[in-house]
Amino acid sequence: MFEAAAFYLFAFLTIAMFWITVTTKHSLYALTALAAGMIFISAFFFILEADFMGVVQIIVYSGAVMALYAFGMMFFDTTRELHEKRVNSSLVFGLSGMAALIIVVMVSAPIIGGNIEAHYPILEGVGNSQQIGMVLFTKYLVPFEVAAVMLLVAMIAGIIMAGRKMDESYSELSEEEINTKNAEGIA
Amino acid sequence: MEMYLYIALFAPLVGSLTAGLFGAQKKTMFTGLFASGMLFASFIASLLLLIKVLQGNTYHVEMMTWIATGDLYVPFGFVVNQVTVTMMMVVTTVSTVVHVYSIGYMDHDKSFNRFFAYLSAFVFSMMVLVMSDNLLGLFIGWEGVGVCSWLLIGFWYHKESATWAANEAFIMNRIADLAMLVGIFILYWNLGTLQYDGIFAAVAGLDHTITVTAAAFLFVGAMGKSAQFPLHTWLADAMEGPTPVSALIHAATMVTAGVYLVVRMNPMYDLVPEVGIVIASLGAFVAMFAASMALVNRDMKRIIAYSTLSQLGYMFVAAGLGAYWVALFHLMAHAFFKALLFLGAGNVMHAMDDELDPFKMGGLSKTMKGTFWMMTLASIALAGLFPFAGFFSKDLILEVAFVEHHYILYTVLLLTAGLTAFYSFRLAFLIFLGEERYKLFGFHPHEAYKYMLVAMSPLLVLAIIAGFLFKGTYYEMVIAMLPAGEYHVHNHLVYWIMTIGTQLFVIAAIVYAYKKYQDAKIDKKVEEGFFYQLLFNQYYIPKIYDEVFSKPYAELSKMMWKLDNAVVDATVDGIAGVFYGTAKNTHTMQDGSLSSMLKWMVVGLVALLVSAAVFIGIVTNADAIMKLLGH
Amino acid sequence: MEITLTHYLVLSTVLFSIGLIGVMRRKNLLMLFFATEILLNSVNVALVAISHYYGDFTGQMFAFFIIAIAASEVAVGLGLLVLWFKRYNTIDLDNMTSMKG
Amino acid sequence: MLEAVNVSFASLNIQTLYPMLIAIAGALIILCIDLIKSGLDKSMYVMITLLFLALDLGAVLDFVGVFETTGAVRGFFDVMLMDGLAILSQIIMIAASMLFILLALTKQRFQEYRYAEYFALFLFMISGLQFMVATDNLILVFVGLETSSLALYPLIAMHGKRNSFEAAAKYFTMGALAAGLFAFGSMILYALSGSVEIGEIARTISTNGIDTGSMIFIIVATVFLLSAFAFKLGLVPFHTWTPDVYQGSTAALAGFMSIVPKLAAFVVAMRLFEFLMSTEVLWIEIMLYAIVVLTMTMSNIWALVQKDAKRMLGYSSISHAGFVMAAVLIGTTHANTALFVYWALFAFANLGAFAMLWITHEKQHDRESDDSFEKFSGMIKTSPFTAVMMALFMFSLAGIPPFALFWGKVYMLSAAVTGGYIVLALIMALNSAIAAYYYVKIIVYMFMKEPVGNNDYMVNSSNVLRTVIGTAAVFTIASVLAVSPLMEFVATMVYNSGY
Amino acid sequence: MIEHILSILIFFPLVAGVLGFMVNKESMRAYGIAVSGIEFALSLWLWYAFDGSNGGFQFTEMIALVPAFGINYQLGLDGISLFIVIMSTLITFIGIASLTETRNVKNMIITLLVLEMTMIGVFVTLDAIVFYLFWELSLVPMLYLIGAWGGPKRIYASIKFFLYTFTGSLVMLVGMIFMAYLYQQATGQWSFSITEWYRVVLPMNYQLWLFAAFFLGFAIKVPMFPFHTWLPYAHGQAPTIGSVILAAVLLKMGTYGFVRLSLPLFPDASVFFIPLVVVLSLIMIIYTAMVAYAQEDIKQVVAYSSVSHMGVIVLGTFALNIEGISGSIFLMIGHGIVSGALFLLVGVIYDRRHTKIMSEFGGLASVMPRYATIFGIMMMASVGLPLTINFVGEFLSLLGLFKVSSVYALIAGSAIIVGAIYMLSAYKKVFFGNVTKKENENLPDVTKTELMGLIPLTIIAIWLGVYPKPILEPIDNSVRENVLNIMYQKVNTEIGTEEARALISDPYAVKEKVVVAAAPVKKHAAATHHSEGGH
Repeated sequence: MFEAAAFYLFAFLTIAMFWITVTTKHSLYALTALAAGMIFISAFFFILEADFMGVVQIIVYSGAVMALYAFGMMFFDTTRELHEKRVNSSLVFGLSGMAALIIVVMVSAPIIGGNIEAHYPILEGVGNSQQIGMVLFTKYLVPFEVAAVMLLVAMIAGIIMAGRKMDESYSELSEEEINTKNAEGIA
Repeated sequence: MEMYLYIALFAPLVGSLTAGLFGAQKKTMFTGLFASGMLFASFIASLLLLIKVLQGNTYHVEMMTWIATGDLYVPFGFVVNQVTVTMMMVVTTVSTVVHVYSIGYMDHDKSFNRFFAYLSAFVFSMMVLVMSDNLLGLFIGWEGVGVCSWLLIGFWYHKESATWAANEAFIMNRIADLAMLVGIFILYWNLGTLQYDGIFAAVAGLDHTITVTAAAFLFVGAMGKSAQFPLHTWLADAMEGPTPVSALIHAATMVTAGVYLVVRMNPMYDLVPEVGIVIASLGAFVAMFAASMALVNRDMKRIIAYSTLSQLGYMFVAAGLGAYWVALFHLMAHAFFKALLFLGAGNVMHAMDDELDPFKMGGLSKTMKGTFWMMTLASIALAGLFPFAGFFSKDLILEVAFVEHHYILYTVLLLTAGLTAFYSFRLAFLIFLGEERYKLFGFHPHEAYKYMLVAMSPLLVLAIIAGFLFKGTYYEMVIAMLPAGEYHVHNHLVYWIMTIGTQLFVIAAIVYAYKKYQDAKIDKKVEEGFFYQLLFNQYYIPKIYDEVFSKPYAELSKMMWKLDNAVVDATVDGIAGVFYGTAKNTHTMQDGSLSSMLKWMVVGLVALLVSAAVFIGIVTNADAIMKLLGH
Repeated sequence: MEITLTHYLVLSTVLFSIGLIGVMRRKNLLMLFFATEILLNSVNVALVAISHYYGDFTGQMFAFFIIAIAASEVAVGLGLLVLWFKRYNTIDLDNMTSMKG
Repeated sequence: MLEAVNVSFASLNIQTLYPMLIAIAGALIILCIDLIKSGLDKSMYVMITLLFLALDLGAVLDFVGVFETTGAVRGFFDVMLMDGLAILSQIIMIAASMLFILLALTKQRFQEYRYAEYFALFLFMISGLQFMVATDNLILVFVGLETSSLALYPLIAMHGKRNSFEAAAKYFTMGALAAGLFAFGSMILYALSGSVEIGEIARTISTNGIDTGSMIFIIVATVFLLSAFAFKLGLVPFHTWTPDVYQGSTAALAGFMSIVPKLAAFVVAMRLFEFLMSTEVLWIEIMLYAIVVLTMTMSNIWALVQKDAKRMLGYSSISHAGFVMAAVLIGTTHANTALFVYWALFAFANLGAFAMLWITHEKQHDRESDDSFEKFSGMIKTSPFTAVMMALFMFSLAGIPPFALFWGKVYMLSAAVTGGYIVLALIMALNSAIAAYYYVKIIVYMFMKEPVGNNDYMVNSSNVLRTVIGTAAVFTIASVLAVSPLMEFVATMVYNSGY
Repeated sequence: MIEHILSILIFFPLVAGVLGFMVNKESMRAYGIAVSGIEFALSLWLWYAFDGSNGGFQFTEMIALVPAFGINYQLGLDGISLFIVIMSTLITFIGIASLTETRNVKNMIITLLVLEMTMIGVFVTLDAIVFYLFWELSLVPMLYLIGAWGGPKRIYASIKFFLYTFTGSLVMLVGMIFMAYLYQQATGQWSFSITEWYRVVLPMNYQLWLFAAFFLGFAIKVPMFPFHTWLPYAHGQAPTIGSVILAAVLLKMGTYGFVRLSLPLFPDASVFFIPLVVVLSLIMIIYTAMVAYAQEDIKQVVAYSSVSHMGVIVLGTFALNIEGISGSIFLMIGHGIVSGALFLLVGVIYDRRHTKIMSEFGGLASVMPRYATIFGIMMMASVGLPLTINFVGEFLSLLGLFKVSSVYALIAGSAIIVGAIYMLSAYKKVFFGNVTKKENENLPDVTKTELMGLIPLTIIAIWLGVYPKPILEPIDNSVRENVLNIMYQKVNTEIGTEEARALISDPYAVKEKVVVAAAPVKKHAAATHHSEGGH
């Protein structure tokens, strides 16, 4: 009973938050709403006894991601009112609505939960994080490492593109101009 | 003896090629002499062969294979037998004369050499046509003479009318040739050979209807060459060519090829009398028809051309009625006097600077005695007065018609005989008698070169004597090949009445012509008359052809061309255009804006979802739907 | 009343569609990235729910990696934005239409 | 209390990781070098990259022997899967990459080649793609996919021109959406089968059998996965990024993108649809059919009206992708073989074509598009050899015999015919007729028009570039000799991995 | 050497062409003449080495190209292809020898040599894929020829030519692959070898579809109505040499394809489709002849006339008897010689006046008598005058067709009428009448260079018209061996249809009948003896 109540409550909240995120004209609202939505989602994780995920969710999103976005917004100075040309939003809502409707109808079809054996069963009385660690560092070791590489890639990408070196592009300078520049650089 | 055969055949070719080598150069007397010499050689060879044949032997050689595929086998084979040798004699004689004559006639023409090249080439083709031992070989000659006549009619190619006439002649002949080809096909697929011997051997066993079709198609071919109605218009126009050409090709030899074909194929035509009747009736009709047009025409050469036409009609009557030897005999006789007539006309044209209207002449008998006599005698022969050649050959045809109890044909031919006499003497009188009207037009006539007259003289002699001198021997010779038949009216009284009656009738016609035209006064009233106009315009047939065939064909072609661009090609371009148009209209969906790109992705997603929903709907309610559809 | 897996799936679907709306509707690149975050999160919910109902860890793993991916996407995305912004001083999509057709 | 797991090291089959590890190591080394001494010349980095790619390739080739003896090798708790497809695709990808990275050695200097990171990212991307193909675990596929993509976006952007930024941004955003779709699709599959390993999923489904419910789930999953891969492969209507991104990035990179990442995507698509088709849900076949036809035809049609050669080649590569997608639809061994054969041949032809664009690339500040057709007009007069080369590759792409792609086309058509898709075969044939038009269009410009202005065509050429083009040309012409062994090799690999 | 003669024939021009890049511009023309001359000599040697009494394939070569997929580099030559090959080399030789083009001659000659390779390749290969390979490859040099040296609308024309033919042949390619698939079903392994395919007896429905697929490819190439519209453009825009080769050789690929592939592979379908094919051809003959009559451009007249004649060739082929097929193949050669010559002739005045509009000329007969003569001879050959090359072919084709249906033959025969109409009127417009235009008054007559091309063709046109035997015999044997016999064997299996059985008779039975009916032959031998005595 409590579970149901919680589910509906948080479902409502999340939907509301995300709705605000995608509709509001005010970018700060959007940001805040998104952050809130993330947190509410972590609530689902706790309900679903995935404590570790819940924590990660809060830390990564409400922490890192939001911080990044906040920085971004200040950098881009989009804190004030957004001026976006609205193009036939009826189409937009229509499409998404239809998609939602169809998928909802479909996924609410009964699936045979029968003889689906859990490959990595959740054991009673063992800490969620502990078990996660166990699976993560055996079965999902490789993806984990790849994810590490991916983060590295992302970092490099971020650094390069934000770096000052990109301010001018050799691709747009004729060879002569480049030579002169280099000369200046030395001088 | 083959040597003589080859000489007779190839001497003209040699002459032609030699002359051709000088074709582009300016006149050299050598070519004329050489070509004539070659022709003379050919003539001698033919003569020797004739003698051999008279001794009763015939020759057949196969020079080499021409076409051999499947079970078709066509050699270059040549035969000399009673019929072919007769034809060879006619051809070589006349052409020799014409060659010599042309040396003088074409004297002033800058394309002298070219002329002899063509002329000898024609003779060669004619010899091939005559001597070949198979139908396809005959077809070679057949087409060959066609081309040569095209070249010669259009010899003065800067004259629009000449080139036009040349093309007309060629195309009309082509139409007939198609029929002839079909006839050849029929014979081949049913008899498996095109050799005369083979055909004659097997044709008797052939299904009658097939024989009839074959015979009919071949005759259509003959109609083309011999300018029978309705393919006759080209002959009159062909007079645009130099006069020697008209004499040789369009009087003596080529146009008689049709008759020759029928005679040559006589074993087949014997089997199909119904076709024979058609041929005969058409012949009689043409005889009358052509003669009628000759009555009023004002063009010297055309008049003679029409008379040729009507004489060809006579020949076809004989051939159609199975009197092949008579046909061939008339062919020979006609060749002589008609050629003579043309050459005479040639002299006159020379004298009058190519003036053709006899009403602008008159009284030429004083200045051109020789020509006057020759043409008069030729006309007498044509009219068929005793003892000239015409009498023996033409009256014989009348008798044939009579004996075969085709009295209608007989009457037609009789009347035609009268007309013939009338128009030929009308011409003669207009030219040579009466006061000298040409003075008004400032002509200074002069007699042709002596040697031209000398050259003509053999023809004159033949025109006179050929009848009573040769008839017997000729008959003896050809019955070896052609069905014999004496065609004598056994009732002597009737015979004499007929003969004398005919003669009197002809003379009457001549006298009438003299009365009417010695002073060449033109009767306006008659000329406005419908019949006169009708005849004068050749029954409006050329006009009709022009309106019904030529013009529409040109129009249709133009239309087709438009169609080709506007429909056929347009469709192709249209298909291409559809693709290109689609591109032009849809490539803007790539408007470069990211959000519309994202929209497209979502659209794709939703489209997939919708189709999925529909599919699932169908699958889950399959039986319900089936019920709905009533299964 | 029992909360079943289906509830969660439906919820995730709804969130996903909201994300779609955002993706199509936003012209401001930053806001667009928000929308993509929503997409990924909606999936996470479902994954964790499934893993809960099947008693299987794979789902949580998947969610975990998705979070990682989302994070790194943000980094790269912002990098691109900075680059673009420094050059052209805007992050509005409508200035991004030099290539078309 | 959770008991400790102990795994014998041997059972891990660590060698399944070697190829990717080599690539990653190479990337890290490059980064270290850059840390130690910055501002080194690009040629050094290119060579290092080449070196590691070579090692990588060696490591992969090592598996060929293993595969032929023991069959597919799994490693790391069955996450890694080194079967025929993985090996083949890695060989092709790495070989192509080796040729493409050489294109960095241009005469002119470009922004991206100032960065050592460029080459590091390149290697990271390769490793990501390798992970993508060398597993049937959707999670690893996803991670690998993202690694490669996230490396690719900066590579595009680093060219440092408006168009390249725009291209990167567009590609990135749409990629994010595609990632969402992929995640959702795999989530549905997971919900259906409780597993994220394609093999497992297939097994579970086949044991449970297919009722309406599971069919619906399969279909939903297919919708999302299909969309995701359609994006990656640039199938209509998910193709919209392709032309822009190709036009925006350098010719070298565009050529690379048209070959390597797509092949990885194809392999995954093959793995997925192999079993999705095996569920015999008619809808999936219909949809694939529709998408294949739509992609081939529409992209060809749009290519007709392009004015920029690179953009045109972008559309053309879309249609080639559609052409090859047909193999996935047909799904026979013959077809899957044809896919690899075609792609291998296509790799060389396309490499040549883009390399030609790259070698003639000038840095105009004024002109809107880098490779407009006018640029090539009258080329036969000004630099005949270049023109002939270009024509060669164009004809090869158009499938004129005996050049490379013709054999691929024949083999693909035969796959369609033997698979019973005669109509599809006809559509494919007619499409290559349409395609001929726009390839010939360039020929027309080069051979039949008069030169305009003074274009210095070889402006970007260096010995290395010429060598690369020469290699491509030789292979394109002599492909007929290579076709037969290629076919046999691929056929055995594909057949033995059960596709 | 002799066993690789065909490969040499194919690749010699290619190699020479590639080397040509290194030849200096000025001496390029000489180089081209030399190379094509050697090539022509080689092909003549081929004839010398060819055993005319053997109808089968000779000089066969076989190299496995793609063994995994049954594609072989398989060459072979029989009477059907031999003379087409010789004609191709001759035409190329003459074309280059009498080349008057001045722009960028080097590239042109290289292109021509490459084109020559593709042409020969098409005619000597016995593997479907390799056949297709050369078939497609031949488009490329032609595209360049038209597009680079053509008239004002050259690009449109060249692209149209390329795409149109390309599309058709792609459908054919699918057909080929399907055929190979059927072979694979039957025998368990892939093969594109045509000689292997000859062994396959197909059920009717497959035959119909495959015939249709192949037909599209060939019909567009021929080009048959209604697929002919690319041709006038191509001819109208192409440079002289391009038109010559296009008309003389490239069009023959289509009809050759019918003989080599369509008939033996799908005999029943061929019989089934006779009405369609014949009707199309009849339309093609008469319709295009009329369109030709309406033209104002002399070159277009020749172009349409060549379409019209191709119609006769197709008809002969589909007569499905020795007379017809041999005739049509002979007509291919004749048409090659004659139309080639006609295009050369048109080129002559085009070079002088840079216009092809007939109203611009008139009275040329007096200005350029030699030219007029040669043109006249060629025109007469083109309207099928006996003792010229075309008559033999046309006569045999029509004769064969008459066996199938007298009505068809009658209509088809009208070709000789309509042909005469447009040809004579065109000749009249250009050569007869008075010289009206001042520019024409002193046009130079044909030069030595031009005569180099025209004289040989004229001689051949007459020689083969008078004495076709040396060519007709080998063709005959090969038609029996490689076409009719195969068809006969196939239609007399249980699959064969009744109509087919009725129409296709045993070619060797026919041969027997020849021996019986050929009593004259002995006499003929004797007679020739005599005649030699006579000379």
